[in-house]
Formats: sequence, structure tokens, C-alpha cells
Amino acid sequence: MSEMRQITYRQALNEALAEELERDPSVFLMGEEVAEYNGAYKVSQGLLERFGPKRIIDTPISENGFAGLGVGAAMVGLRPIIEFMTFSFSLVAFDQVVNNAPNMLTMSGGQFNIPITFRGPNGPAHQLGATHSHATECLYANVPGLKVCTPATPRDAKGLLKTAVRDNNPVLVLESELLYSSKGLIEPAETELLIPLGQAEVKREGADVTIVCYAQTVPLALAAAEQLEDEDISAEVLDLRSIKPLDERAIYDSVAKTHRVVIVEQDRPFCGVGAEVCYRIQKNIFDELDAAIARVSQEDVPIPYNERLERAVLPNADKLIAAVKKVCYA
Amino acid sequence: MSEMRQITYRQALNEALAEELERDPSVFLMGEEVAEYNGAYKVSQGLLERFGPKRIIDTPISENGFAGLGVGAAMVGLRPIIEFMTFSFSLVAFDQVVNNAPNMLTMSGGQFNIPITFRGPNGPAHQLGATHSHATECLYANVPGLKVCTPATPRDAKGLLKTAVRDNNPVLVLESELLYSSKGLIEPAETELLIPLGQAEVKREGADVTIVCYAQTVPLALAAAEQLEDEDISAEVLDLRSIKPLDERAIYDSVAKTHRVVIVEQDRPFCGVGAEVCYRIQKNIFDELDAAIARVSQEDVPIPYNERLERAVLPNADKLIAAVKKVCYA
Amino acid sequence: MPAAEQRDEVEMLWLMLLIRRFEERASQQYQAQKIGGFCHLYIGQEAVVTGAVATTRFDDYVITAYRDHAHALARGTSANACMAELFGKDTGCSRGLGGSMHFFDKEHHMYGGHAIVGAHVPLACGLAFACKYRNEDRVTLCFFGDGAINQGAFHEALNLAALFKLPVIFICENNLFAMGTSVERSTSLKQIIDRAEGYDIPGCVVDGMNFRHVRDTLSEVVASIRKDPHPAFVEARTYRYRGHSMSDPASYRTKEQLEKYRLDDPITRLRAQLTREGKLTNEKFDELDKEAKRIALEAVKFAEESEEPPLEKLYDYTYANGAVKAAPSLPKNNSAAEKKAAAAS
Amino acid sequence: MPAAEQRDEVEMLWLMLLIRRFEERASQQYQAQKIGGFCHLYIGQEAVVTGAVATTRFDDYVITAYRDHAHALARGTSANACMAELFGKDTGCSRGLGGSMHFFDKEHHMYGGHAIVGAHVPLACGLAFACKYRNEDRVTLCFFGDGAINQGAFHEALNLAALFKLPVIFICENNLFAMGTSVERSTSLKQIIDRAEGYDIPGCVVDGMNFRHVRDTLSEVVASIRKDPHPAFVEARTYRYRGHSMSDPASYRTKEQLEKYRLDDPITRLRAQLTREGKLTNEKFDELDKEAKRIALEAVKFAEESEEPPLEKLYDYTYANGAVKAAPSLPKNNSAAEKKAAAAS
Ligand SMILES: Cc1ncc(C[n+]2csc(CCOP(=O)(O)OP(=O)(O)O)c2C)c(N)n1
Ligand SMILES: Cc1ncc(C[n+]2csc(CCOP(=O)(O)OP(=O)(O)O)c2C)c(N)n1
Ligand SMILES: [Mg+2]
Ligand SMILES: [Mg+2]
Repeated sequence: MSEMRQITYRQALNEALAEELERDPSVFLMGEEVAEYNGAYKVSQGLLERFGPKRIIDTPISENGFAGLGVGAAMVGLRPIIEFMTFSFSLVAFDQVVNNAPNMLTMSGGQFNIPITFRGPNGPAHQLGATHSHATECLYANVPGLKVCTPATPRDAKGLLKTAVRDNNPVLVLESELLYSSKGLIEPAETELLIPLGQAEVKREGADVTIVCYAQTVPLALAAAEQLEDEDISAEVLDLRSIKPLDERAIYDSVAKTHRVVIVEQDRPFCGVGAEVCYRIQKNIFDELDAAIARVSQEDVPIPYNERLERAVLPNADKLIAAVKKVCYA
Repeated sequence: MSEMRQITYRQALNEALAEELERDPSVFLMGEEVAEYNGAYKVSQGLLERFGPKRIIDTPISENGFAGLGVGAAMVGLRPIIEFMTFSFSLVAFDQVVNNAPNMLTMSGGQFNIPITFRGPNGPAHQLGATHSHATECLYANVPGLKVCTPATPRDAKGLLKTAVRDNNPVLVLESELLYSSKGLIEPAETELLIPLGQAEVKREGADVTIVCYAQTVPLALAAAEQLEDEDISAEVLDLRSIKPLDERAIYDSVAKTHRVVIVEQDRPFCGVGAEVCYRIQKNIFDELDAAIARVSQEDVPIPYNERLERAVLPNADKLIAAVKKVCYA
Repeated sequence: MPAAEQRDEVEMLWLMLLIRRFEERASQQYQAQKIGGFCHLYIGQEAVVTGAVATTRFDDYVITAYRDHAHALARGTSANACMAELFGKDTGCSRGLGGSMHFFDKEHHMYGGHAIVGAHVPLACGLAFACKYRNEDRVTLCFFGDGAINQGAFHEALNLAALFKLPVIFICENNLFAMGTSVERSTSLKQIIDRAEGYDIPGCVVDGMNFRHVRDTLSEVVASIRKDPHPAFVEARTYRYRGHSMSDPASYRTKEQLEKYRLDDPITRLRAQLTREGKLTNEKFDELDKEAKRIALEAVKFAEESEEPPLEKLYDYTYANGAVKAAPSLPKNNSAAEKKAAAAS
Repeated sequence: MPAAEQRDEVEMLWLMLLIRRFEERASQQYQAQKIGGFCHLYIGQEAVVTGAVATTRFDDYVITAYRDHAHALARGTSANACMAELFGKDTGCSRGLGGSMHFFDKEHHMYGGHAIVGAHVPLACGLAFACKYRNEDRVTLCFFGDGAINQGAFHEALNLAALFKLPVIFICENNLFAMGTSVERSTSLKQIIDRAEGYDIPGCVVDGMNFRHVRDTLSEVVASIRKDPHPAFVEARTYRYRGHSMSDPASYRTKEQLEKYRLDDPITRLRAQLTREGKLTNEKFDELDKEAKRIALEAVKFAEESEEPPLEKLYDYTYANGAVKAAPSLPKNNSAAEKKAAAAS
């Protein structure tokens, strides 16, 4: 632990890409502006120079086309990493991601697994408007055959992305634009850092209430927990890290301890991730609950450009704290 | 009521289309094989002959293109009815349906509402395999700005479709292929039958348990309720009819009476419609619940072609009855 | 100038017969409700895929849409495995999980069987991309219908293939109709290869009812690609004798048109060519046909006697490397409640 | 042969100046963080949209991508409403809800402002479809970038437009780059209008730095469409002087290239033409420019002083005809917890 470094989330992703490209010649990175431009958000900085144009590949603005190309290449054993400049643009490639990638193994009777990684920033960033702010996690987690993870820290970003690339199934790594410049502790570069999909992590221990969160809502939950401390509420912050597979064990363990739950999610409310987590909790440990489960998510409206209205639509610490107080004193 | 007729779900949809085309010259129907072929499932039978090629329009296999064309036409006040041959094919048009149609009103600051209807069969039919069996209701209900309804009877099919066409917003009418030939009672053709979006209907009264259902799972729930009667369990069958807006009032009224809930849905489990319904029930009338809410949905796997395996994946009466018994005796 | 690897013409005639007889049986079994879901027959179009595989290597890649029985058979998938797939059996080429529209056979380099119109064209680019990436000189044959060329996926794929110089042949099986919609009603262009021209991809038209024409043209295209990877586009003009799928009466076509193309039957044509040239006798043809019929009939027997995929394995195919959840309990067949539900609907 | 409806050239020069000065102010205000999100400037491309609107009627339809400030201004949206939109104010042309990429102005027939590349091209078909449906002789002008032509939506739209003979002009603003990707690296073709050729849509190339060339060519195209509805394709060769968006240093381009196009500035060019012909004096030009600058500066003031959209109305725009839910309670600006969250990230 003494050798832990501070790096950014962006650097962590970059390291993960470089290490996997280095390790396995069947890995390649493809997407818009990933090569010569070094990535729209600079996640692929330096990779073209290091690995050359055969493996770091710029594409036209044809998400459906190159996502499908990736799936085809994966059918014969390559391990494509497909970058969506943002997951809002994955919606034009939706059919490839939800039909071809996850169904192939079943439809071929087990002959063709698809070892592909789709990655890029997901969820609302800052004032990008309704078309550019989609949080897609609940849409993709709905689809059997896909795996979905949502790193919140540099360490998780690196460890999950590396694991995703090695997974023999289609995995979506949903990054957060707003976290790219955030920093965190991580093992030395030489360490092989792999974080399994499907393992949540308690990012902060607590006794009174469980705050379930992921991606951008993790720093939000940690900050809220600190503030709640001042009001004598001890909040446990559970970072899901993977949406699918979902670490039910970790959720139940925490809930069995605190008996109260707030889920804070970055997606839209209707059929969002929190709805599924809530269903499972109440189904499996109904008797442990001392209060109804609360969710804090986006408001159910298209995201407006105006900053103040955008802030009102998104989950924030005030809403979270209010929800926590409600489940604690209900 | 003495004049009620028996017609099929398919006929009911056909009547709705014909009446709305007749009523309003700005309504047109567009899609693959809707005109000369009379519809892949014959829902538009006779409409070309009656309304001519200007208003009943065959398209190439370009779902994204003609869905977008519909949205554009709606911007300037036409009222397009866009048929997806099945909603599985709407996935290639996903961006138009979730980005352009529902966001336009917000993004234009209220200047452009989009009075469009997207309709067609949705959800698993029979042995069509993984790519052709998508239940899209939870995906679309997630999107603010869209309305989603799921008729289960001929009467609801006609009444909801007519309402959808007159709505000033994008509405998805998710029909069920397996119900097209089913029959039901309906008012005489001359009656103006409009069923509001957002009104659930108790399709069968009961005292012990509420079965929440919609679309294909309505006949399933009714049959199960009858069988449960033999075992002295009185099940109330609540047909949501609309997924969005959701008739929370009707749900809570029923649950306040029965205190036990099973949701039977045709979609996939993870972030499915049942998860959202469950979340709202436990949030709003937690204390009324005498048992954890149960859901019966698809198994979380791509739908296999083999009939027996397909049946095992889909919700069925045995699973529903088992779930009801569990919540009743738990 | 046929290339060296070309396969024996009599053998290829036999392959066409096998496809024809197999599908006739499939049609019969579909009527008898042994086969479920959608089922699209290739009858009439046999010269296209046989002409193409006749001049390609066994390890070249083949991928197609949902009208795919012929493509699997042409690659060497057994009639047994094909029929068993239609029957949804565990011995099927996709273990009964894919069905008619989703035939896969890794061993024979048959990469499906894809049912979303146009969506497999980008996959073909991926296959070809992998070949180039690995410095293999394989060619990818990507078949699709005339209806597919109006899907966005098709266009994006063509541009990518051209840009990356991928070794892929886009073969448009133009049977004049996409379901009930004729090409003229669906597609604005003078000729289909004009679309390829827009991507600077060389295109040519072949008579898809003439095995030799398909083969010889493809032969040149394949040779050119092997030398130096690039995409190519071939429009094969052909015709399906049956409806779009089993439920389609095809009343949008004239009897005259159907008759015209029947007179041009690809099997009859190759038979006549070979007979005229003394390479085939009537007796030999009858023998081949009998053999094809026998194999098709045996395939039905094989399919019927095969086991269904085990219910316990339901979860095994969702993710590679292990199931993530136990299989659900076996639902009773046709329980009382299910019967009532069916009656109610 | 300019058509009768053409607008006065000095007036159009002034419009170009207005666009230029407006965007220079916008750029400055973006740096000052008065404007959020993405912001894409049109500077350098002014001759394209002004040339197009110069020869179209006020009630023709205009729709474009996210580089849309100029299109709104050219249609007559006030600089005030445009700047207020950038500032996210209730007085903005989209009431502050759309932002830079989503300018709308129904009154001036400006149908957006669309930020998903290629996705508005089918919308343009819908606008044109409605005109034809209603027997109106309006023309729809659909602008998009060179990067958009590799999106499936673009192709599907072109085929539909051609098939249905829709009165729409597809205007490709080819500024040589899509973000950092040059046309040659993104697009396989000899020239962009070859794509349109594949749909049998007539195409032509115009010098997008030359107002008159754009206008005169469009003039003929529009006249032809008004007589008999059909689609047309115009490639306007142009250049953006700034980066793709405010955050892009545009280091993928050479200084020489930029210099070359700067010498070809569309404003300078039209000014020179008019001055040479005695239609414009230097004094008049300076006066116009001063006026443009004044309006741009006033727009900033207007935007600054305007109100933000009220929070209570948050739910009013999700569905037409009434809100379905109460507005959420107002979050306090920068609560302690939010500050901590920001710090932690
Ligand atoms: C995206 C999509 N839209 C619609 C369909 C339904 N569909 C299946 S086949 C077909 C016609 C395709 O015609 P064509 O490409 O000419 O192939 P053919 O059937 O003639 O071999 C249609 C519309 C589909 N499978 N996928
Ligand atoms: C579907 C989609 N993919 C990616 C993006 C991100 N993006 C925004 S603009 C742009 C470049 C577009 O270039 P071009 O069409 O040439 O227009 P220009 O910016 O040059 O005006 C990209 C890739 C997007 N908005 N939508
Ligand atoms: Mg066809
Ligand atoms: Mg450009």
C-alpha cells in the first residue's frame, strides 16, 4: 500500500488500454477520433504512437457500422475495444449492441461467444442538452448476454476495464465524463490490477442507512455521507461498480446491517437501475427493511440545457440527504 | 351494452386506424408492407383501397429513415402513424424514437410537439428466436417524453390506438402478435371509443392478491385467477393498459385492498416494468404490504428457438400461480 | 478463366439438388407443424450460393441473412444438422436454439444466419477485418437481399469496407422482391451496383440463375481480392419460386413472371449444359436426384429422432464460461392454466 | 440567371457580417464561461447558408445540425434570441432549454439545430413530405456536414426522398473535416455527390466560399424543385476557420491550409465584388460592420439581463398539453454537500 500512486481516472483508463493492448495482440481499439486525435476526451492519448494504426483505428461517424464490425471481428476471436465517443451516440448502434453482440452465443448454440468491450463516457455531463446526456445503464442491463460496469474511481476504472477486455462476453464499460479528471489512489503500474465484474465495494462503512450508488453518484454519496455524519446519521456507501452482474450479496449484507436503503442513480427513474435493486432487496430481505426504499435519480424529463434547470433534474446532495433523512426518521 | 359486438383485436386496430384516417386528413399510415400487402399481420387490411396511396404508404426496409420522416412530418403538424412490422425492428430506429421524438418539445422550448404514433406488435410471439422477440416496453417507458400503452383486448386496442393518434405527443402502441386473432366485446362501430392513456382497468375483482399485468400477460393472469379460485385464492387482475403514464392510483387502490402483489410481465426482468411498479408500491404504500412483491417475467436469457425452452423462458400460468401462492402463504 | 480451386460441376449440380430437395422436405414438415417460427425458402436461387462456394476455399468465410439453409448446406453442414435445427433439436447446427433464421456452423465457416435485415453486413466487415488483421488471405462472402440495401447498416458497412480495404464480397441476391415490395418500389436507383459505386467499390452484375456465370465472375473477383485485399460488390439477379416465408401466398407477383423464371430453373440449366457437353447422363442425374431426396428424407428422420436441448442448459448459452444462474424449474407441458390462457386469447 | 425572389446583395453581405460578429462575441462569452456545453462556430462558412437563404422564400423550411447559429440568424431569428439561448435564458430562441446545438424558431421556419450527427436528415424528409402532402410548393433546405454522410440515417433518408420525390435540397457543408478526421480518412468516394448519384438524385458542387456561386446554383435548383418536386444534392466546399468546437485546438490542420482559406474569406470576397461593381463603398462597409458589431454586443447585454427559465416550468415541456407532475423543490445553489462532491471528483 505504501507504493500507491495518485492518478486520474483518465490515466487509469489509458493504462488499462495500454496494458491490454500490450498483453494480447488480438486486442485493438476502434472508434471516432481515438487515434490521431488521441481521443475526444484524451483517454487514448499516446496509443496510436505506441501501437500503430493497425491496432488504434479511427473510424468515420458510423457507430452502427463499426460496432457491428467489432462484433464480427469478435466472432473469429479478436478482442475489439469499441469506443463510443459518448454512449449517447451508441443509440444509433443500439441494434448491434443489443441484438448481435449478446444474442450470438445463444443463437449459435454456443459456437460464437463475443469477446468485445464497448466503452466511453455515459450519463449526463454538463449542459450538453437532451440528446447528449443519456444514461444508458438501465437500457443495456436489461439485455441478457451483456455485462455492464460503471467505475467511479481510477482504481476501479483500470481494474474493471482490464477485466472487461479479458472477458469472453460483450461488456460495456460505462465511464463518466465528469470523473475523467478526478484523482484516486491506485497500485503501481507494474501490478496486475483486475477487478472482477459483479463485485460491489463498500466505499465507506456505516450503520444507519445504506446508500447504494455507482459511477458519478459515488462521490456524491460520499460527500453526502460526510455531511450526514454531522447530523449523527452513519451512512454506509455501497458502490455497485457492476450493474450486471449485480452483487446481490453485498447489497443484502449491507441492508441486513442498516435496515434502511437509499439508491442514488444517475439514470432516469422509470425502470431505472434503482427500481431493479429495490425489487431485489424487498424480495429477498423484505423483513430486514425498517422503511420503504427510496430512490434519487434524474427527474423524468428530457435534460434541459440551462444550468440551473439541469441541476434540478439531476440527482444532487440535497435530494440525497433529504431522502436519507426520510428513510431514517420515517 | 346489448349492442356490444365480438370482434378480433386485429379488426379493432383496423377500425381505429380507419376511423382516425377518416376523421382527420392530417393522419397517415406509413410502414413496411402496410399498403399493397395490407400489412404483414393484416392490421391495415383494406386501408390502401379506401384511403389511397397518398395516405397509406409502403416504405423500404429503412426503419430509422421512415421513423425520422414521421417525426419531421409531425413537427409541422401532420399526425403520422408509423408501423414497425415488429418492435424488434424498432431497435434499428432507436435513436429516432428516443432522441428526436421525445426531446423535441423540450429542446425547442415548447415550440415543437410531436404528435406521432408508433405502433406494431411487441414482445415475444412464438419461436421467432432471440432477435425477433424483443419486449421493448421497459426500454421506451424509460424515456421521458414518450407515452407507452399495451392493449390486451380488442376494446382496449381500439380505444387506446384512437387516443394515441389524437395525443399531441409521441405515443407507442405496443400490440401483441399473439393476441391479433383473439376476440372480445366492443361497442358498436358508430360509437366513438376513446380510452384515456394512463387508466388501468380491473379486469377481474378479487380480495386476496393483486395480479398486475398488461398485454399478453392479461389472458394469462385471468386464466390463472380462475384456477386460483379453485384453491380458494381470490385474485384481482389489474390490467395496466398504459405503462406510461402509469395509473398509480388504481394500483394502490387494489393493493390497499389485497395487501399482496404479483406482477406478471412479458418483458425481461432486469429493469423491467415490474421493477418500477414494485418500487412505487413499496415506496408509497409500504405499510399496506403483507408480503414482499413478487414478479414473473422472462428468464434473463436470450429467447431460444426451441419451443420447450422458449416456454421455459417466458412467463406462464404455472410460474404465476406459484408466485401467487408464495405471496399469499409467505 | 476458371481458377484452379473450382469444384467439380457435377458435384455442384448435386449440391443444388440437395438444397432443393432439402427445402421441399422442410416445407412439407413446416406444413405438418414440425417446424416453428419463420421459415424462408431459397428454392430458385440455388445457383447463387453454389456458384459462389464453387470458387472459394473451404476456409473462406460465409455470412448471410435469414434465408440461410442453402448457405449452410453449401458450406458442408449436414442435412441432418440443418433439419434438426429446423426441428429445434439439440443435434441442430445451432443446437435448436437458433431456428431457421439462425443457422451457424463454425467448423464449416458459416457465420450465420442473421434475421435483422442489413445488420449482418457490418459483421461481414468484421470477419474480413480479422482476416486482414491476421494477414490471412481468406475472402468473406456476405450475402443479403435486395431489400437490405436500404438499411443504414448496409451503407455504413460499405464505406468501412472500402476505407479499410477489406477482403469482402458483398453479394446482393436480388430476387426482385423484399416480401411484397418490388425493387422499384423500395429503391431509387438505376441499378443496384450504382450504390457501390458511391463508395468507389467495383461492382458487377451476374445472372443468378446461371451457375457458371456466377462462378466464373466470382472466380475473377476472388482472385483479385486474394492478390490484394479490397471489397467488391456483386448483384446476382435471381428469383425465389416460393413466397417470402411459409405464410406468404406471394400474390403480388404475376403468374407470367413466375413462369418465366421457372423456365430458367438453375438446376435445369446446369443439367442441360452438362448433358449437352457429355458430362452428365440422364441416368446419372436421376441417381443424384434420388440421393438428394434420400438424404433429405433421412434428415427428417434424424431430426425427428433427435433429442431436444436439455432444459437444464437454458442458462449455459447466455454467457461464455459458465452459467450465472440456476435453470428455472421445468414448467409442466400444457398445464390446465396454460390451456385456459390459450383459450382466453 | 438569378431568380426574382433574390435578396439584395448588400443586405446579404450584412447578414454575413452579423453572423461573423455574433459568433466572435459568442466565442468571447464562452471563454468567459457565460455559455456552457458544446459550442460550434460557423466562422468561415457564412457564404453557404446566406447564399442558400438569399434565393429561397421566407416560408421555405430550414433544418441543420449543431453548427446552427448562422442558420437561425440567416432565417431572421434575432441576435438577442440567439445569444440568450447560448446563455440559457428564457428569452432564448429555445427558451434556454436547447443551447448552442439546439436552436429552434418556428416563426422563422427554422426547424433546428440537431446534435446527433445525421439524425436530422430523415426529419428533413418529413418536412418535405408534409409540404408535398399538403400541396405546398415550399422547399426544404437540409444542411449537414461532410461527416454526416457516413451515418445510416443519411442514406435511408436519401433513398426515401428520391423514392417519394420529396422537395428537399440536401446541402453538404463540406468543410474538409469532421472533428479531427479529414474527408479522405472518413469517406470512401471520388466525390461526395457520387453518393447521391447512387439514389439517382441530381448533384452539383458549389464554391462554398463564394456567396454568388452558392446563391446562383441554389437558385436554379430551387426553381426546378418548385416546378416539380424532387430532391437535389449540393456539395458546398467550404472551410471553418475555428476549431471543431470551442475546446478543439485544430492541430490536425496545417497553418498553410488555414491561410489559404483565410485568403478566400467569403465576406472579403463579396465585399470586393460589390466594391468593384460600385455597389458598395468602404464607408458603407464600415458602417455595416459597426452595426453588426453593435447588434452582437447588444445581444450579449440582452442575454445577460434576461431571466433564466423558471424552475417551476421544468415539467411543462416534457409533454404537450399540460404537465403531468409537479416540479421538484428547488435545489439550493452549491450546497455544502455539493461542493464536497465536486471536490471529491
Ligand atoms: C430491420 C428489419 N426490418 C424488417 C424485417 C422484416 N423482414 C424480414 S425479411 C424482409 C424482406 C427482406 O427482403 P430482401 O432483403 O430482398 O431478402 P429476401 O427475403 O428477398 O431474400 C423483411 C421486411 C427485418 N427482419 N428486419
Ligand atoms: C451519432 C453521433 N456520433 C458522434 C457525434 C460527435 N460529433 C459531433 S460533431 C462531429 C463531427 C461532425 O463533422 P461534420 O459532419 O463534418 O460537421 P462539421 O462539424 O464539420 O460542421 C462528431 C463526430 C455525434 N454528435 N453524433
Ligand atoms: Mg429480395
Ligand atoms: Mg465537416
